[in-house]
Amino acid sequence: MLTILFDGVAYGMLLFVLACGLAVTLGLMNFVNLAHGAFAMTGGYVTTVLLNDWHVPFLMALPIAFLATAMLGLLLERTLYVRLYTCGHLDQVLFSIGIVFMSVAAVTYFMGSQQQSFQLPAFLQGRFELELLSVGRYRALVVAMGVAILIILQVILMKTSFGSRLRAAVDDRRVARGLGISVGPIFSLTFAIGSGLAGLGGALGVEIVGLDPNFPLKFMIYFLIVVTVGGTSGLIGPFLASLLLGIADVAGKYYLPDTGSFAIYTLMIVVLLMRPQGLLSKAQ
Amino acid sequence: MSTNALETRQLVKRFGGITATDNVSFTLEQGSRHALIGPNGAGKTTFINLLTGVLNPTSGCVLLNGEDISGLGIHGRVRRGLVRTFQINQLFPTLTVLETLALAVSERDGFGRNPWRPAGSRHGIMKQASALADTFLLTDVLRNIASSLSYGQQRLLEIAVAFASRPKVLLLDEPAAGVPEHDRATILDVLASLPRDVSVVLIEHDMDLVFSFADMITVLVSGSVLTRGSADQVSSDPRVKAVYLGEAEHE
Amino acid sequence: MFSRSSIAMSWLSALAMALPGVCFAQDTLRIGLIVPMTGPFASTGRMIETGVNLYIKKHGNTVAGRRVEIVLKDDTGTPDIAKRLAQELVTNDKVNLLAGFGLTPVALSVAPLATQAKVPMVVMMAATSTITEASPYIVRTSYTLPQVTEPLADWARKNSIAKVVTLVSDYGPGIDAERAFRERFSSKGGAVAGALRVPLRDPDFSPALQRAADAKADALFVFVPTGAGTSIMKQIIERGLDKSGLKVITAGSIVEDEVLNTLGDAAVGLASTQHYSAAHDSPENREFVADYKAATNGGRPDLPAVHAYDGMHLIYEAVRKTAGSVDGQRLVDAMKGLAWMSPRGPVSIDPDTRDIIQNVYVRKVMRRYGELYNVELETIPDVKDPVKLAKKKSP
Amino acid sequence: MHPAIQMTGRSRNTSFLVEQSRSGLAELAVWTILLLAMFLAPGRHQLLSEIAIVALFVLSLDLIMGYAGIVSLGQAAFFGVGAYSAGLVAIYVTSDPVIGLLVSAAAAGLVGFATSFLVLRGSDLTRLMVTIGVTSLLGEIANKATGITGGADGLQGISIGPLLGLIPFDLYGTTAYGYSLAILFLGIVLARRIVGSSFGLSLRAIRDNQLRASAVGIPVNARLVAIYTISSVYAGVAGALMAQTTQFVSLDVFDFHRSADALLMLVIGGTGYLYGGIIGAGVFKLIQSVLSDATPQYWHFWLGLLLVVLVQVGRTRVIRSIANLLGLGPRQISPQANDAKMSQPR
Amino acid sequence: MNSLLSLRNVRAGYGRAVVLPDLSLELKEGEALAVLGRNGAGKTTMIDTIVGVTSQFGGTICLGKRRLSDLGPEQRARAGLGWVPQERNIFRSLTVEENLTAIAIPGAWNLKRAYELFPRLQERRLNLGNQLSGGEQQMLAIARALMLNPKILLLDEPTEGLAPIVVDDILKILLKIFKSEGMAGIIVEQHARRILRLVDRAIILDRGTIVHAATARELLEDDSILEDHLTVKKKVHAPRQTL
Repeated sequence: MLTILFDGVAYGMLLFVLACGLAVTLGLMNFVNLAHGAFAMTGGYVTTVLLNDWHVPFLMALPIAFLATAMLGLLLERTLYVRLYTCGHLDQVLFSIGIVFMSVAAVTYFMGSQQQSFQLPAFLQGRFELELLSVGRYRALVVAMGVAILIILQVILMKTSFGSRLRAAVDDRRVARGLGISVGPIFSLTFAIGSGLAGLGGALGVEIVGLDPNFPLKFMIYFLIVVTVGGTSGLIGPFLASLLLGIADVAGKYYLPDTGSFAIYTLMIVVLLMRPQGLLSKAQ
Repeated sequence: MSTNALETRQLVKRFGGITATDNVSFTLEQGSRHALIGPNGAGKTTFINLLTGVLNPTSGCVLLNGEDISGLGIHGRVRRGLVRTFQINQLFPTLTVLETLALAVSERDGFGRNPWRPAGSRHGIMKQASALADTFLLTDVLRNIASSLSYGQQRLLEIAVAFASRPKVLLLDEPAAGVPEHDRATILDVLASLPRDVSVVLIEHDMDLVFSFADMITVLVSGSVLTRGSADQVSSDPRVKAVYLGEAEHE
Repeated sequence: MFSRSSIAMSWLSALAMALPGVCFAQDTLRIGLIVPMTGPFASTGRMIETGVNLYIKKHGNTVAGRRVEIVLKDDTGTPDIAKRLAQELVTNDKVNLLAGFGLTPVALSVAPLATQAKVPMVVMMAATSTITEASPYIVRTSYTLPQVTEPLADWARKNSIAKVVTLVSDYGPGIDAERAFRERFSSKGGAVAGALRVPLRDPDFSPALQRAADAKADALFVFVPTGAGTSIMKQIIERGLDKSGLKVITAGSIVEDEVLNTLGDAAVGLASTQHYSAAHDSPENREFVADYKAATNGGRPDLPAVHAYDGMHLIYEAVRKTAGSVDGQRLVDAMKGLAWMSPRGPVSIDPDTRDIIQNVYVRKVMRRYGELYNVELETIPDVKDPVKLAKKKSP
Repeated sequence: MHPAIQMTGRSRNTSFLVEQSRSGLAELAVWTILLLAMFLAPGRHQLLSEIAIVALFVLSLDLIMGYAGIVSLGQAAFFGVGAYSAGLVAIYVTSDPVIGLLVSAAAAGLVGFATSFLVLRGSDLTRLMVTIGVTSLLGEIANKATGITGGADGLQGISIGPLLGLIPFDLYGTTAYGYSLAILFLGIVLARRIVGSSFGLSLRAIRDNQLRASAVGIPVNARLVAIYTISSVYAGVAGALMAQTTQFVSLDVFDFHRSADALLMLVIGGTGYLYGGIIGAGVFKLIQSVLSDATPQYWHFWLGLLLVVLVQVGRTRVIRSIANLLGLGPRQISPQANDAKMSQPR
Repeated sequence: MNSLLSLRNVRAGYGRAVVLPDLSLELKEGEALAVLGRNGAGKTTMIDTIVGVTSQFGGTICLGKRRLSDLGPEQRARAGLGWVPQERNIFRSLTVEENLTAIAIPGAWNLKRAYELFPRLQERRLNLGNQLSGGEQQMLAIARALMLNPKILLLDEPTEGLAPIVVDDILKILLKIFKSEGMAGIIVEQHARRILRLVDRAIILDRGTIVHAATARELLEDDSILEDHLTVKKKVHAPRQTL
């Protein structure tokens, strides 16, 4: 029982780490970046290559995956994305789907289309057996990272001047610029962080959900569900949504194996019918 | 005694802990010209939204010609003759002036459900739409889409659309705001020539307009009615001066 | 049905006559290869392509005086697209045979066309038992799930496994595998304590695995499609199910050669049954593996590759037998009963069912030359698809 | 705010109401091309038939997105219902294609009506996700109902009788193309009538400004339910055509990529003038076909590159110049209205 | 006094549309200028062009020696422009205090002085921007612009849509800023009379062109100029009643 709950939490946290970057770009910057999964995939492949070919320790590979993906995000933002902030959402959809297609094919070309995986270090394998609860070590790491990321992001967003400038730029880009806020660099950095987080999520996800070139397409809907159900007003909403979806999905499949796969979609529809703007929505 | 054109009884609206409309009982006599004034944040917008059905009241009811319309949706109220204009133009950016007016007329006459007859094929509708355009000096731009009109023309169209619905009670939300002088005269003329069987509620900050147009004024402050009376009564009321009009002279 | 196809054929011949000059040189053998080259099953498609090319490279691109031409099409794993591509291959490209077919629905959607156009269709991967029944022009060089699953059930009983939980992906082959295992295992006196199905696109197996753990069975029988094997194996290890005394047994799918190495030592000892292992010890296979590695920069061949390789062999041999005739019926007839030594061992085409008859091996994961391999321990010779065997007996 | 409004430019100021049929010549050209293809490209009837079916499917999306402002990534739901209905009718009731089509239309319409209430509220993102959710649930139901749908293996044994009892479906797809094209033509004719009617006008009003629409007395929800249902009928018919011309239905009909492709094609072809579907489907499918023949492994890369370039160069500009070339000058091909609606209320 | 801001042959508009065909203007240090004109005359465009959020097609804008026209809006703001946009555009998801601190540039104006000027804002310092009334938003917009410690304050219709009593408050504060503090500024206003007492000079725009320039006193003394260019009536046009 508690184990199922924990697995749900861990799955939810993985969803959160994967989707929180999208919560930033879509939720805050209002950019429909369907290519979010492509950044996650990049992180996953970077980690795989680092571990399998370069024999970099896992815990070292994670920050590298974050940085590498963030750099890639920064590069693409400066060259391509930056021109689309003012375009309509449909253009953004078209563009980012294009990026997804390209990334899928490019990864297939360079890495092949088979599943990727790597060996975790020994201390992350196996489980802690507690009284009522059996905790996978790796999943415990994922949960810890999810919570840590939430706290760090929340502090950056709400307590730093970077955060308030970002929110100002999000509220009104034109006026923010007219009042001396350098929106361009702020958005670039934010986009890079969002991409980096996706990459980190991708790296963490290899072990649990696998990795192949189709990753961005396969998980696109999951990311969107998290952000939509959570609401686009910040990060707490997506965090709660991830938890809820993770638990519902795992518990649904455990207790109702025949109909469990309905859980995630049913839950999403019900939440969105009751709260069309998501769990936590900005007061209008 | 005839029934009031519009009436609210103990209308209350709360958002969470905030009471935006606090027990407002408001009456609009048949054919009267009634101004609703008050400082920003006094709850005028909420009140209008309650009248028109955009919001549902927490308690209380709205009566149109003595009939409780609280349960009706926005469009239902419009069909019964409760029509409004918006403070910020609410137009159909890609529809032409003619289309916009024809749409309003055809909806009023109940043809909007018809998925078969081409929209422009009813002669009567087109005639009424053109006539309305004439009245509001929009004939020259009949075939231009709304978003291409000048601000003043958009404002005129905004009011023309309300007229197309043939209102019994017309709610005018700052009709002259931001309108250039030339068009402003047109709007005021049209308002002045409204038939007397149309009752009007006017929301306005321009006190000159308020005092010259309205025969009755209600002052709304913090969601509730501060006072109600004729222009002279209200303008000399010290409470109104304190919270709203201030001491300064006006142009 | 009859009238429809005959009328259709009259249309066809009328059109064929109306299109002068579209006929292709007599001396080619055109094969339309329909496989998923993109999408979730792309790796299957690519492996089939490699297998086919490998065969042609090895055995020359002419057979019985005909030059072999491959027309490769990406079906994206979508049946209606596959159907359209097949139709275009038959009508425009005038292919003599269709081959490939990674997924059951894709194969089934094209089957009526094979019948209608009398074009042989060599199925190189799709593994649902019923496929060969969908058209008399279908010949299969892959396998069926029951074919490799029933021997596993036998083996499990023999190795004193009494209580099993099954865990399969919720799609045709998965359900086939589940049913085959359950029926065989129960008939031998074993008990199936739970039958779990996970959605095909499921990213997380933990709820199912938790249920499996809760059931306290002796063994967990697993079948998931290519690709999902790694992640389920990792989760099994992560849960410590392998150490808790729950044996994991599988009809191959989670110890695929393609990914086996990445599973690490935790996979050592894992028992499975299947008809091919890259470690199969025969001269044919050693050569095949070496060629494959050379062609793919060190890759290890897996099922689709060997199926495709054999499929090409089947086509070559059939054309030889018909002395270069590419008439569909004659080709299919020629294929029936063909037997040869494949890299997987001796195989033949069952003349009744057009399914492949092959050895099934019981293997265990072991470390060889520093890498993990499925090492074959037992051989169950000449296994036919048991589903069709049963059908034949029962009526 | 007024400068922003003023700069939107002069209206094209045509196509109003009575004069709606002005595009006659351009339309004639489109249909001539489609008909000529029947004779000039005898080897491509399969592909053409697929394009016609997909065009009808995209048209169904255009009806709600281009005319009523409802974005959806779940049109595949109705496509799927239509496809399975057609398949089941063919197996259990009659092999007559037209009857199958009618039944499928009705079935899809029913499902559309029932689910329309889910898309009345919320932002575009919400609608996208709810429609995805509905489709996934239907797909999951089809997966579980193995007895009826054949589950993951697909519905087998569909055989379709000759069209109108006269013309059998042939291997070359000629009948299929003729049939699909005829239905597409019918669909466009009907759709034109609908969008040109008072009802259609009220839909455009709702798309432009829901608040104002209700303030002129339009029952917004009822109208949206109506057009959503109509659109689902279109999607259902497209699904049925697919099932009948390929004589096979599998779970794939509910797949997300169908809805997503339709959205891509509509955006490429341009919304709100009915022909965006045909142009988008034609362009997309032809490019896809050429690319995937040229490089079956990596065609996604080139398709993606095309999309990226298209957007970077300026989609509107490209579409507009193509449309002008064809003389099809759509009323408001620039998707401003839709994009404005796409941005969420924040 | 030295020229503080100068516009020379500025040609600007939105997108490709030209709203200001050829505008030249000088503002001296400490000078307050009113920009009058009918709706659509190009007043807001002029402010937006100085701030840098329009398309400028030609001409130069200089602040002191610095060529603003080469800079992006954010650099111009830091160079010394304090913008109070027409719609006020308070950052909704920032608190009042964050609205002020997010953009602050150190200098004479700081949080303390802003709160002294607008005590109301201090009371509401933890409220989010979207919880303010119209008047409070206007105060915040002005205070926010001051936090940039600008050399010039650019106000776009600061009294539009406010209740009369709030208008009075705002005007009093502006008077303080311009007359007591000696801040230079440009105020766009439709209601000429309200504003002329605050400023030194006024220009009247029509179709993007300056049609009249005069001192505030001249305009106040001679009604006919305003009448001619603005048709501002001393008394609001009384509608012809048809009853």
